[in-house]
Amino acid sequence: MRPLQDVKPLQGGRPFWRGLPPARFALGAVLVCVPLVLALCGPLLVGGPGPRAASFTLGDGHWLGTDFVGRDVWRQVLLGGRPVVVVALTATALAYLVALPLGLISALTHRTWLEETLMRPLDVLLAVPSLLMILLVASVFSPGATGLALLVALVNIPDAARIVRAAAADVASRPAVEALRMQGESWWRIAVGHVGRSILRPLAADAGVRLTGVLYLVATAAFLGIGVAPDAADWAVMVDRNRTGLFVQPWAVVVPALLIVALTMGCNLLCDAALRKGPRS
Amino acid sequence: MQDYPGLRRRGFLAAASGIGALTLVGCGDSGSGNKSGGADGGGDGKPRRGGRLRAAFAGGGASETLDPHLANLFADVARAKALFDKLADYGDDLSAQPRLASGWEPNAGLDRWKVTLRKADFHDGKPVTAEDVLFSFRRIADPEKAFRAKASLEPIDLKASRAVDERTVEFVLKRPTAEFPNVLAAFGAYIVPDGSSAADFDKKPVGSGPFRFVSFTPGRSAVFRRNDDHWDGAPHLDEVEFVVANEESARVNALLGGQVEYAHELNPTTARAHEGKGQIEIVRLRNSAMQAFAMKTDRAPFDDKRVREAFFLIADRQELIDGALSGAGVVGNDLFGKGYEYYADGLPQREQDLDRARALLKQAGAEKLKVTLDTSAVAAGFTEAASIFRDQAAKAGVTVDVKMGSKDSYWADILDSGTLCCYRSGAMPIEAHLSQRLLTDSTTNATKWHHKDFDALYQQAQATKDDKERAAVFGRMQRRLYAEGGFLVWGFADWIIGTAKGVKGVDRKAPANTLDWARFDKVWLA
Amino acid sequence: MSGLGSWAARRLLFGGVQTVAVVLLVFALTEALPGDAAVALAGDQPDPVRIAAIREAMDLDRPAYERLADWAVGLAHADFGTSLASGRPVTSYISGAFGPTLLLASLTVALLVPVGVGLGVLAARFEGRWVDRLVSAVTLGVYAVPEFAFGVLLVTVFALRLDWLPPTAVGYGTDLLGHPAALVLPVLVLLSRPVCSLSRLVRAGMIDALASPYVAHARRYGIPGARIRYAHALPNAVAPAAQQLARTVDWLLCGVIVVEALFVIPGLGTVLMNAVAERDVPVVQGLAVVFGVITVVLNLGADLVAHRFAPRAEVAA
Amino acid sequence: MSGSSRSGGASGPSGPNGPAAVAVAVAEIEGLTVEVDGRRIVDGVSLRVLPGKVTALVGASGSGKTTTGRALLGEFPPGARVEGSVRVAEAWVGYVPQHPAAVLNPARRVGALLHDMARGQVRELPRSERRPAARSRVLAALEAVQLTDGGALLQRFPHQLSGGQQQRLVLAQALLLGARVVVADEPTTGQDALTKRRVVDELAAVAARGIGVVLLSHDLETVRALADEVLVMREGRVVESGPTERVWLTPTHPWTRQLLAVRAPLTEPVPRGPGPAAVLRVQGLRARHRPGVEVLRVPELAVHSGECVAVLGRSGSGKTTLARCLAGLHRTYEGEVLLDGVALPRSLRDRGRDRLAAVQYVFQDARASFDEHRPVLDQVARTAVRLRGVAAPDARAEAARTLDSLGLSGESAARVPARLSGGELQRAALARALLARPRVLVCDEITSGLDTVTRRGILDLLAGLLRDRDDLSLVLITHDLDTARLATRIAVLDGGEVVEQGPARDVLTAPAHPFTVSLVESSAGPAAESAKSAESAGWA
Repeated sequence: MRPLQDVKPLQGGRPFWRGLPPARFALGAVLVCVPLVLALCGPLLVGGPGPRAASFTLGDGHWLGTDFVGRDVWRQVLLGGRPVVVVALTATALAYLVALPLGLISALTHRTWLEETLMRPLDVLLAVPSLLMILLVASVFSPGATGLALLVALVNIPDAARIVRAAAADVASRPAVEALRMQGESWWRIAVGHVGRSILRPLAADAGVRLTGVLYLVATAAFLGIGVAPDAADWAVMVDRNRTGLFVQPWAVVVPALLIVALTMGCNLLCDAALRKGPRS
Repeated sequence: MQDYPGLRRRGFLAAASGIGALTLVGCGDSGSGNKSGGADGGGDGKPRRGGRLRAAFAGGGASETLDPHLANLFADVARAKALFDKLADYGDDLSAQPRLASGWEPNAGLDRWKVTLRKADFHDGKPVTAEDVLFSFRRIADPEKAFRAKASLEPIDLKASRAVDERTVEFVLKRPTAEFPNVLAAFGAYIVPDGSSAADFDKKPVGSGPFRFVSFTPGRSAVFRRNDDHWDGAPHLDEVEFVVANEESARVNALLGGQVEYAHELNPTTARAHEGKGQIEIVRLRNSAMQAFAMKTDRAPFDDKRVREAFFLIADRQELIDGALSGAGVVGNDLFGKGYEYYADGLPQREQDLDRARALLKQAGAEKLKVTLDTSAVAAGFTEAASIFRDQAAKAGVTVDVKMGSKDSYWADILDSGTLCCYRSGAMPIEAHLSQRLLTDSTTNATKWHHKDFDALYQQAQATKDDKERAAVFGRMQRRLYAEGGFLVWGFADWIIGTAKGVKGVDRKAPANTLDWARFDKVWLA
Repeated sequence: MSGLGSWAARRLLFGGVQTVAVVLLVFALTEALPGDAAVALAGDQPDPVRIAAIREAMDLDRPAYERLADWAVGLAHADFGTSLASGRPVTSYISGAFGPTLLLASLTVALLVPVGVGLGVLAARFEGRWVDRLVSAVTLGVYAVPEFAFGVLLVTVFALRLDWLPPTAVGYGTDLLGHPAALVLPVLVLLSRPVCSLSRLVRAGMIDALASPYVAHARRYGIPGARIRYAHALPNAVAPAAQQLARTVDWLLCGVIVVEALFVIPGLGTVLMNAVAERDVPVVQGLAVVFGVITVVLNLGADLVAHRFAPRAEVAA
Repeated sequence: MSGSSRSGGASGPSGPNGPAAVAVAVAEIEGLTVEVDGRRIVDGVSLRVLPGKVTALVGASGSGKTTTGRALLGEFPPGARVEGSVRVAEAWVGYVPQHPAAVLNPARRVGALLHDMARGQVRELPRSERRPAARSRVLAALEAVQLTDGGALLQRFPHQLSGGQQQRLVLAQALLLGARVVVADEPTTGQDALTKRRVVDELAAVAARGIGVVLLSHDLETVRALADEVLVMREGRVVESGPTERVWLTPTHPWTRQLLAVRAPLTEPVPRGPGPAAVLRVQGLRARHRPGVEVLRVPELAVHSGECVAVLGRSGSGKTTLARCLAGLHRTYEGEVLLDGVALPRSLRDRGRDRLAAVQYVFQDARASFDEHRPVLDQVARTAVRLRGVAAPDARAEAARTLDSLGLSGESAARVPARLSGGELQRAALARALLARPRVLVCDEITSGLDTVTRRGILDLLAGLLRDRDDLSLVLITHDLDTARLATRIAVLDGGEVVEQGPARDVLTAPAHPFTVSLVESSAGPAAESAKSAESAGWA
């Protein structure tokens, strides 16, 4: 009787999924490209506005039917991507533009008062429900498209800043940052060149999700009469305003909604793929 | 991240109040309720007694009250109408129909009116008396409170008015008012028992209406039971429940799902989706809401009547109806009150004429005109109409800049500022429209229409006892407005109601705000 | 642990300051809104004389700071004041609407946690395989669908076509518990997006945890797979998820306008919308206090959870 | 070990071990070859683990000893191709990692895993008896590793335990498991002499229970003190094996000889009399950590020009805090750090270019101190650019020269840190600091994570620097007496206090303070002979 036995079969370790990220990347790229191309090239393709037809009808040369004020849906789809993409992307970018320095400064400083001065007001903003915030600010200052981007960015800043700070604080506590200080590197080079670069991955993940939120916040704001006209050619506005006709003329809702879904899903997939590529820390 | 459909809920406030009167119309004992109820009931078969009807309205949330004098929204009015009665109410053509008043008689000078009450009881068994009427009117006119109907009662000198006997009131007026019955039918002029207070209405309101109070939760539901002793005959229904659903799709879904039997204020698109499908009934109340653009006639560029006429000619009214109202309405002819008593329907229908519009603008030296059009999400179709009109104006070389305003303060904002705005009005007598909006001292003169001769015409009409003569004066006033007024009335929207298949006796002609609209005592469940 | 105690006390103190700041901000913004309660009440009858009369009746002719001071003094005595629009106490507004909101929120959270965590763990367990890809794709897709669209879809299919569930909760008022069927669809809609974000967070945390040396160690020592996943790996994925959960609960409690409107549930969101539309400052203020306190308490809770599940290593000498 | 093959203690399933022959292996590896990406990390290794015996795998980092040890656990690198056979006695294989904290779940109390393990062993018992039975097994296992007060301990989180407790806890897990084989991966690396001694004792106690211990280590002292059998590995192959004494006394393979030669004496630094004035002087330093806990008190410490001062102490003694105070990385202290008699700002952020350059610091974890995205050469060169204002191309050239002189080729330096070994990175880190032309170089445990050969290389480097650069003073922070021998003066820290200070020879040969005495003794313990030989050759 041998007390020895093979307890574990020998095998080639864990399977290795090397082929997947490119597939995810490709899918994400396709999903992003369709709405993006439509958004950027659409305005170049449309002709003049045709005569209005009755609202929510199909046929009569309108192959996607008409919308809630009798305009051609396809024309609106072509025109409506640019503001969505521009405003939403601008707002997301703006939010990070403010959140990044705030988060980086407070993560890198050793002065508690500075960190508190920067972050505590944001905590106050965070405690105001964004619903109330948008509702009130929007009514007080009736902003235009730029104002809208600013407002949506503003609502997103506290949260984004917290995320940046958390990620940056993690990096900032590593010896690498102390080593850079030891070398007399400038604050900029440490903050941007090293810490900023190291937190790109968590930020990319956050940005993908944030963009989705921003898109619908823009649509909501448009509905409230901020920034974009309530009948503007804008996918998000179209989804919202045409919903009354969902059962009569679904295309006016479905097509822009699908484009938005494709855009946000694609962005998220791309972020995921980007995340995977980097080395695991 | 969220979305705010609730914001759409505030349909326009039902509006009607009048100053002055001329003669009595439809005076007599035959209540219009019986008349219209009978007429509609005919098509629906024999009324069946019993059952509970649930009606969904857009409401006012937790601030709602059952105080009938505070009624502001459609839901408030529908509830008030079930619990209370007015002395008179509007018929389908917006003429005053007697209700608690069995009749009225003016003196020769038209400034002293004797109103006789019919025999009716409040829910607590006490009779409705002249003192109750005077109490109710004095409560409304209380300067401490700012009840909506106060302005409508302005012609009455309440100090001098008195109860002649138990069931006769003598109203002393400040000036001749031929259309005085309109005052009695004014929006919110409900009769409540002498001594009622706000607290009573919150706890257990007592009225003389066709239904008695059972329960009420602000912003949610109100349940009322049949008043078997109602003077106009007991309702067919055992109970009616008013539920609040601010989102239109929720009202439709509740109706489709059998959770309510009556849904008030539906979208034209919804109506199109379900009309004739057999699942639910769609009722379109025609001529319910005037749709207009209001031009301020006292300032450039609209102080030039050629510019105003050019704007009349720019509008493609059918396109506005199709686009902004989804086809649920009829074109307007720049006059208020299509289908109402005294409406000047002999005038030719105005059509789009861009060439002539351009020519007029050129004459006025207003080529390449730029104007700002104020609009807001305050009422359905406003923003849509604004953008459609912007496109139409562009064809005549006019640049319209659409400006979105706050929906909560829109009406106050547009009263004095701006030059051009979207405007809309619920049903009211033409006389009331004139007196509230088009006289020099009108409180809500959004077109800044200040003309002494026009004011004089109005005074003349109110002092004219003869119906025909008075109609002729109103006709003259309307022709003037048609030619050079400040209201570009492009259409009249339908008011759309959905009912379950079994609901019968719903009036199909009464515009919103009139007696037979949202009236449940003549409705039954088949 | 006195350290934790004093930390929590400091946090609560700051929370109080935060709430005061929120209230001041909200007051300032509400005051700055175009129009006031009088204008809102006058509606399409903006007769200036009447508006002035209403303003006087509502005490709106007094300076803003005086009204704020009065309100603050009242609040110190636990008096939230009375509504401008109806004259009823603000507490009746809040208490009336809090029930449905709380019910919806607790039901949603009760389902959200197991479903979100379960999906996240499932995806992490099969990382890179089809289950993972399916879960990831579906959560990503649903996350991108607006709430109202999802709500309309559910109502159409399950209430109107199949007739399984009531389409709205109209007329049920606060007695929602008596009509559980009416809650199914609203809770599903409320769940849709939080489940997606939560499961994605849990998945990410679980993938890291499952690849960690301590999980390898537990596996090495023969702990069953399910036990490793839920008892050993999951606690490490909880900290980031707790923050997200706190924000979700915050959102659920501070007004879910779309769902409330779509399904006719009279919760705090509806009260807030109405109060802002009516410029009913005391009600808006009262809600701001409630929301502020909820946010502060939730964030504190989330931080406590994070503290518990992600204890920092002591600083090395 | 022939008769009873039962493992001692209450735990451990009694395997059906018949009366076995003298050398019945509890684990056996035959012809193991592991290939990753076409590279053979382990090449034809065979190994027998006998009960109650300690088998050591020695070799430099990357020699394949860890992969071999892991194979006993049934674990292989991802994507590895494996040939050969691994046989292990039934029951699980225990594992003691280098950092016990890594295998302790930070989010669970320490009892969680122990209870889960015990619960699996008491499944046959009636339901009501399972809980107490499992608990008594857990407590017995804790007892066996001298963790008393087990009940309270189980309620703690891993971060609330000391390093020693963590290590014993991991051993307790292996005992509870009933392991017949325990793989210990570098259990003493980076530990001070007293701790090392404790670990050695614990592992010896484990072996005494009849458990086969596989020791993976480059710590020769520990191997010598513990191992019965040694396998010397290099580049995946076993180059020499045999009983420990035999391999030590008569090594046959040249690599083994080289490995053992590291034990040879260090070069004695040219003793220079301390310069006239202290470059760096610490006065009345009292350092705190955040909650106001004082962790370090240094009334007086001077570093003279050209001198090497070692700060010796166990982990937790406050020596790293002292180093960080000097470097400006730790700000919360009272008292002063004077450079040339002028107080240095507490934070390095407030130190100007010159002062920053004057005091440089080399981190313990070289890998963590580099930016993972940029090539090492670029990072090193920045010091010259920022602190000495050298133009970028010149700085790069200078950095390349310095790196080369420290033994890092240009090819390696052009890579990102992930592709460099620990030793290479430590050289690069030294180069980075040296490029500032510092007057004082503070080296914080810079050799503790390195294998013997590499460590030797680094220490030689430091000795060379001291020789070549007159104006350079070194402050060596270390737990290791060997490293401290490099110094001219030694300060001994214990519990945040300087317990002894003086010339290196005095401290090492005639320690005055009891703590220093125990430190020196325990160091002499496991490798007494080598210490003696070092003394006779180098210090006499």
